[in-house]
Amino acid sequence: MYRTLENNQSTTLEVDKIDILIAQMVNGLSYGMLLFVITCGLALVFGILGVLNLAHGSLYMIGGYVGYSVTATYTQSFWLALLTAPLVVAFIALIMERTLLHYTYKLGHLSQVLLTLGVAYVFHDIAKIIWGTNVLSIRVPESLAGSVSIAGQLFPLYRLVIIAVGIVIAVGIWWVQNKTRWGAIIRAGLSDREMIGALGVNISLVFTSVFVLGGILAGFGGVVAAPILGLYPDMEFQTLILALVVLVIGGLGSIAGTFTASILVGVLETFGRYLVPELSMFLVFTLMAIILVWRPNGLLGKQVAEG
Amino acid sequence: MYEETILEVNAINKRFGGLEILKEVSFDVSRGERIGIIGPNGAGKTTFFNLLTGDLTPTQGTIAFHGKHITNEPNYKRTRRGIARTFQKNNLLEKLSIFENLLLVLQRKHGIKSTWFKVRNNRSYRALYEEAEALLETWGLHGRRNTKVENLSYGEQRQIEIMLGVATDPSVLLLDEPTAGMSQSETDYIVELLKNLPEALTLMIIEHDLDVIFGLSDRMLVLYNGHVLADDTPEAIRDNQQVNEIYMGKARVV
Amino acid sequence: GNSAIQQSGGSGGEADASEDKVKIGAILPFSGVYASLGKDLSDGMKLYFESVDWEAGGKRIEMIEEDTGADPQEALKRTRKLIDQDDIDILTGAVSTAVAYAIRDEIVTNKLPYLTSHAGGNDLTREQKSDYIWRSSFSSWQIGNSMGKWAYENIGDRIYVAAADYAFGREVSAAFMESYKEAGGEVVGQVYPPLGNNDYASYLTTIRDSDADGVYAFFAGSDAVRFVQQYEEYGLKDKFQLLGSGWLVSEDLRESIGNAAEGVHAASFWDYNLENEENGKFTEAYEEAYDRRPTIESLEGYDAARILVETIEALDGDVSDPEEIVKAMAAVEFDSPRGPFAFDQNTHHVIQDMYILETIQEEGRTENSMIDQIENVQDPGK
Amino acid sequence: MLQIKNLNAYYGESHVLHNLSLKVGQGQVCAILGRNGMGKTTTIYSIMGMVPKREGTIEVAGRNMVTAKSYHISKSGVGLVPQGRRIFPNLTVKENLLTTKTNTENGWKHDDVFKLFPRIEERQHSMGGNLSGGEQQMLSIGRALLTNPKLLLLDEPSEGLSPLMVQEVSKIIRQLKQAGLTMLLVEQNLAMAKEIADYIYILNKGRIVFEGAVEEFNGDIQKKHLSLSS
Amino acid sequence: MKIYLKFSTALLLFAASPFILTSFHINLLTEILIFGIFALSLNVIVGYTGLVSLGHAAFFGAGAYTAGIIAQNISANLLFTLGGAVLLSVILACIIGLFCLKVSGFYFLMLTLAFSQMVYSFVYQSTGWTGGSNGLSGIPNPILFGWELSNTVWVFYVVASLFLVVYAILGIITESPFGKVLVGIKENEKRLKSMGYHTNIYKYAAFVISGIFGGVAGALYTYFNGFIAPSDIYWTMSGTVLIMVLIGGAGTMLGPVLGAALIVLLETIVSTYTNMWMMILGAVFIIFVIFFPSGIYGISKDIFKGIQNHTVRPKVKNISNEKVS
Ligand SMILES: Nc1ncnc2c1ncn2[C@@H]1O[C@H](COP(=O)(O)OP(=O)(O)OP(=O)(O)O)[C@@H](O)[C@H]1O
Ligand SMILES: Nc1ncnc2c1ncn2[C@@H]1O[C@H](COP(=O)(O)OP(=O)(O)OP(=O)(O)O)[C@@H](O)[C@H]1O
Ligand SMILES: [Mg+2]
Ligand SMILES: [Mg+2]
Repeated sequence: MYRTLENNQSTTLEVDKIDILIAQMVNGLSYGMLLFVITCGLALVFGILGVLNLAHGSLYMIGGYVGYSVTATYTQSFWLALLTAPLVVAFIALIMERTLLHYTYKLGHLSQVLLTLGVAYVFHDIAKIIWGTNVLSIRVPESLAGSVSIAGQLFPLYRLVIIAVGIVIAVGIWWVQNKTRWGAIIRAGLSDREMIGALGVNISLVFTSVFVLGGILAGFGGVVAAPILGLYPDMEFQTLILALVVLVIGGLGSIAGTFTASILVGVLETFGRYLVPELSMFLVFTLMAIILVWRPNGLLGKQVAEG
Repeated sequence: MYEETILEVNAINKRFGGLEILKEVSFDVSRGERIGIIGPNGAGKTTFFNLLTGDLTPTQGTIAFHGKHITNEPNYKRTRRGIARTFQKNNLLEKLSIFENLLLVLQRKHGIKSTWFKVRNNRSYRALYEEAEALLETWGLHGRRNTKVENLSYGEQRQIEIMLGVATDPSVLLLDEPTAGMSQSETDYIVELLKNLPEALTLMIIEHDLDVIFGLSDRMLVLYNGHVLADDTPEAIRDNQQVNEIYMGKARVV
Repeated sequence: GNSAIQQSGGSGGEADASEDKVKIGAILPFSGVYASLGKDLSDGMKLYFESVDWEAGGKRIEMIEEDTGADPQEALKRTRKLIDQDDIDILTGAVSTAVAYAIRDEIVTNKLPYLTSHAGGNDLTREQKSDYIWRSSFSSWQIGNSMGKWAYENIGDRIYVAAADYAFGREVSAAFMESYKEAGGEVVGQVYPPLGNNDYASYLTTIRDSDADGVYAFFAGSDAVRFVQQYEEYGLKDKFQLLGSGWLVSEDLRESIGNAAEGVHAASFWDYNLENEENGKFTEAYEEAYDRRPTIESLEGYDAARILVETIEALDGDVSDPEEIVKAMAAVEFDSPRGPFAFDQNTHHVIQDMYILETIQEEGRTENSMIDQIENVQDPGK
Repeated sequence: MLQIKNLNAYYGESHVLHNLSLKVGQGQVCAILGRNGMGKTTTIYSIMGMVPKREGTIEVAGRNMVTAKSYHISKSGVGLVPQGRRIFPNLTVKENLLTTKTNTENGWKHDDVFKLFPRIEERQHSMGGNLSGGEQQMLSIGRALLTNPKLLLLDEPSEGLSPLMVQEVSKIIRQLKQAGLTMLLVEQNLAMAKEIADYIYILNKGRIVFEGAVEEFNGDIQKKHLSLSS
Repeated sequence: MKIYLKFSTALLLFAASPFILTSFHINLLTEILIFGIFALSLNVIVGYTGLVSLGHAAFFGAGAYTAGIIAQNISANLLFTLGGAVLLSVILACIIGLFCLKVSGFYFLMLTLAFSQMVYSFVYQSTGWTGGSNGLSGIPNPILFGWELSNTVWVFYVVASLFLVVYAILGIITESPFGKVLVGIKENEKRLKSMGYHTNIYKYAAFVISGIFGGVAGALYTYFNGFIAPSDIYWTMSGTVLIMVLIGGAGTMLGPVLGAALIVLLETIVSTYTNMWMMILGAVFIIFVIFFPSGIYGISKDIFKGIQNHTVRPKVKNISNEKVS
């Protein structure tokens, strides 16, 4: 940055700098919202099922790949991909929950971690068999392809659309979690599955639904992110780590927290890349460490009372 | 009874957010006293215990033990000073056996240093084992020493809860509804056990079973809405009109 | 034999039970981020071996492939396995430079002839060079240096440099800057995003604000796709010429990159559209066999296999002495699809022509076309 | 209403209930008494489908439920006030009440529960885990009532309640009885049990050792079956 | 007594292995033992204390890089390099533990991850010392009492003896009253505090112990490999060792070693036959969770118990009757 400024002797230097800051802010926001779209499924499943789904990244990846197949091979429609990919992933999530995850609720978190990691490994190779190892990408639909100028700087329209999409999803999830009976039942099931059954709730059905919903969100995120992040081997693990970081910074079980954390991480990473490019990876983890030491339950995580 | 005051509670207050649960509670305890604490549900009895043991810290006010301020001391330090407690809701090491639960208590009681890093057949450790066995014998649990606590019935777990409290060999023992969930015969047994505790031991008991509480206490404290409504002899409490109204109702002590 | 005796016996020379075979070990990534490169290298080798019916110097060629992922530790383990258990005669492969460095000592102590077929770290044929290590692919210096002078002469005297933050990326950009500055150009800024970075928006915004004439970028794989795409999305394409290495717009990425690749200038030692007889034969055969276009890595595999076959031919199939193998390998010279091929006897590194490519739009897709050629680029070896 | 025949229940390898048979008629209140660890809770949980392995028959309103899932049993009209309250600690009081499936239109509603236990209403925004023991017990009872059961299982509902509250709860139970609700009650508070129940079973080591109308239950029987020496 | 017998047997077996096994297998065994130590060290906090860490690679890496850097720049003396590795692991564990023990559960998992990734970034960026992404190569062989451990067998003997020592130390620690307290913390920390234990100190001690032996494993890995890569300090390494502990059987002594053996063997053997080894590894994880949730150690114990049950006792026992009152 300094190098650039040194060479830029013009008197409009100050103005330029502010423009750049605004531009980076928008970049940060859109990247943050992209993170949110990717993370929200994980946050939902962990926040209310208590399952740390390490296969979330894989579901996201499958969403992206299916989206690719739909756009590149069979039809040319991004919108169709946006519709079908989440459904396909939802179906996979359904199978996964019913045949595997189902058994682990009584076994505790660690078993789930191991199980979902195993599933992620299996999906990794399956995806390799089906889609190969080349880098693939989904084309942005024509209608969203252009660029928009903000504060004299160009931005891809698609990035701005992502900001809107993120907000819509956030509101939707928040509403389900807080304004419906569903949220209460699920959280109850988390602390005492047996008892919620004795109150007449078929908790396995509820759990399955939530997991499938998480799958839908993962698949959706996969399609939405593919035009920007691309599809390639190992993408799921890269995404997973980032998603976990966002999840933890926000605090478990709080969609508002995940939302806040997404923006925070997005903005911080963007500015980190701008100011200290080599350290950007370091910065995110440092942020997480600082936040956790300062607030041991994440930004907005609730201290769950003991029974 | 001894004249020596061991615990001084001075105008403590406890708030949870906007709720003021305890208001200006002041209170002295002498060595060897047997104090019964009663009061309606939600009066703040358990909270009061939590403040004494350090599981919570008061919003205002001070607590002194043997003249030393312990208001903000963490719970483990108070336990080492000799303040032990049992929990209203069973709070045990569920996946461990009864014996292992007990062993942990004894190990701490004798100071971890004396047993630190010593393997089983070491002398001091063997002494610990023997003490544990003896305690289990007293409590009639010897036959089930290796049963995991989570496999015990509710009432049986309540007994372990009390046993662990007593095993610490404290100078002040706080019992939070010790006999709740126990059958009549087990209750009688426990009451007998408690009566036989050393005279110098100070006992504070929260209990809704009137027979138990009147049978054990020589002084009674009534908490109501976060303040002390009465602090008197059992006989006086029995006849206290207000206590009857808010707490005992038609229930009579037999 | 047991290990205690093997070790104390010292010689390690066991009677080769399979006299009629030459065992070639190949350490390649079939998983992880470099998986597609590994696959292409492997396919290229197989294509050539197939063309000689897996026979050379009267012996059958047996190729044992080991998956290293992108992980040097794994590679070291695999190499040990190839040496100890499979008793290979020659080793080839390594996509990641880190892998090549990791196995280097093991190879030297075991006196195992090794033909590096991709990994480009400079030191492998400089400070770390060894009698047993020969490289047929490229060095990071070759890739970066070739573009430096050309960029000054053809693009402008102010360049911004962006490269993935890992050893290879740093080396390529350093080589580029060295020759670019030497030619008289000025580097107005440098930025090194982490390897596997997923959003370049921030970097691009910074670069956009500079007053450079062009941007030199080293990225590969998914990084390249994202960088080139976002370069266009953020409107940099209209402002600065994008320069880079062949991997920026490689054969297997361009379809994913789409039109954003158009106009990029890249330096490479081979391209699909090179016009020479060998390349025509190679690309045709490859497409016939695998039904897709070859990539740089396919070519590297193909050439490596050819070098191995010619080495064995020269020895009449007698691969019992590693020194002889190395000597024979050093002498291999031929016309490769990339142009004339020969080893530098001093550095053990290939001397080859470098090409400047431009990506153009053609019949609804992008193609690379050669616009300039730099002959006989030889790594300085220092 | 409830008929259990030859029920055997197991936790893993341990066999807890042995050929247990009991019956609760429509509108009747039966009490199960017994010392600690004799299998009372296991009986209740068996009916509710919460014991891992059960054999025999458990008929609720004529339908055998011995293999049914607990949500199924609950939906068929069985409500439970479990021992130890089992409040959801991470939910507020209000949310705790929200979790129940209210089976009928005109039955217990949230406001009715609040009217019954004003204390709970005051604390409706507190986390369940922060309630006092007695408050939790009230919440647990209220939660069960909200399912509007045809058969209510109460496992030591008076535990942790103040004497005044015990009388209150006892009164409510009697009112419910009058309204025709069938109940199975486990109680250590003998006075309360005698006041409410029509019929009494005493369990010892997983077997029924006494059964009879409440009038037949006297000091001798108490001494014989409920004292430590038994 | 039995314990000594077991140890002597292990000692004899280790001493004899180079005369029985090929050097490939000796290498494999060495690697298993190194990861065995690594898994055992993690087990102290995961299995006994109930603190699940996803950042244990930090200590492995710290040990490995310290040993490597010391060997390259100062002296290849084993006592030196190992001592340096231990020292740095202690310092690192003391610092990381100070922060990480402020949180619990999943947050602990992620905070340890954060710290180890910070260490990773540091190593990755410090190209001058560590070789950055290329890794640290050309590390001289370790020297023990003037003797260069130049071949697999010597390294194996060093690793095997250290393995026995570490196993014994950790065995004693976990069996000690101290170890019992750790188990208590895992079960119910609140209650332990009420018993009078200053649980934070115990957790901290456990964390540091765990870090030290993680560092030891790292140093041994350097002797064994002669090469260190940043991937040795990456979170995937933490993940692998955590899996070893879980699959083997957390909270047991033998379990983590068995887990290490299984994972190392699987990775080595399966990947020579197929490129789809991740799928197979994944399937193994799944099978373990669904069918053998208590790990390898659990399986062997179940089988053993099953045999006993069939021969000695009736299958269903009546607990109620056992009650003495
Ligand atoms: N952590 C907390 N946060 C908020 N409110 C609390 C908390 N702990 C207790 N309370 C409230 O404080 C009041 C007193 O609780 P406490 O447990 O001391 O009552 P108690 O006298 O022991 O009652 P019981 O006899 O029912 O056990 C209750 O109304 C309870 O809801
Ligand atoms: N989960 C379990 N696993 C194994 N055994 C158990 C389990 N729960 C209870 N038991 C045993 O089953 C027997 C009966 O327990 P149950 O809880 O039914 O007794 P209870 O009569 O309700 O006693 P309480 O009055 O103490 O509540 C007891 O001996 C107990 O130890
Ligand atoms: Mg209380
Ligand atoms: Mg019970």
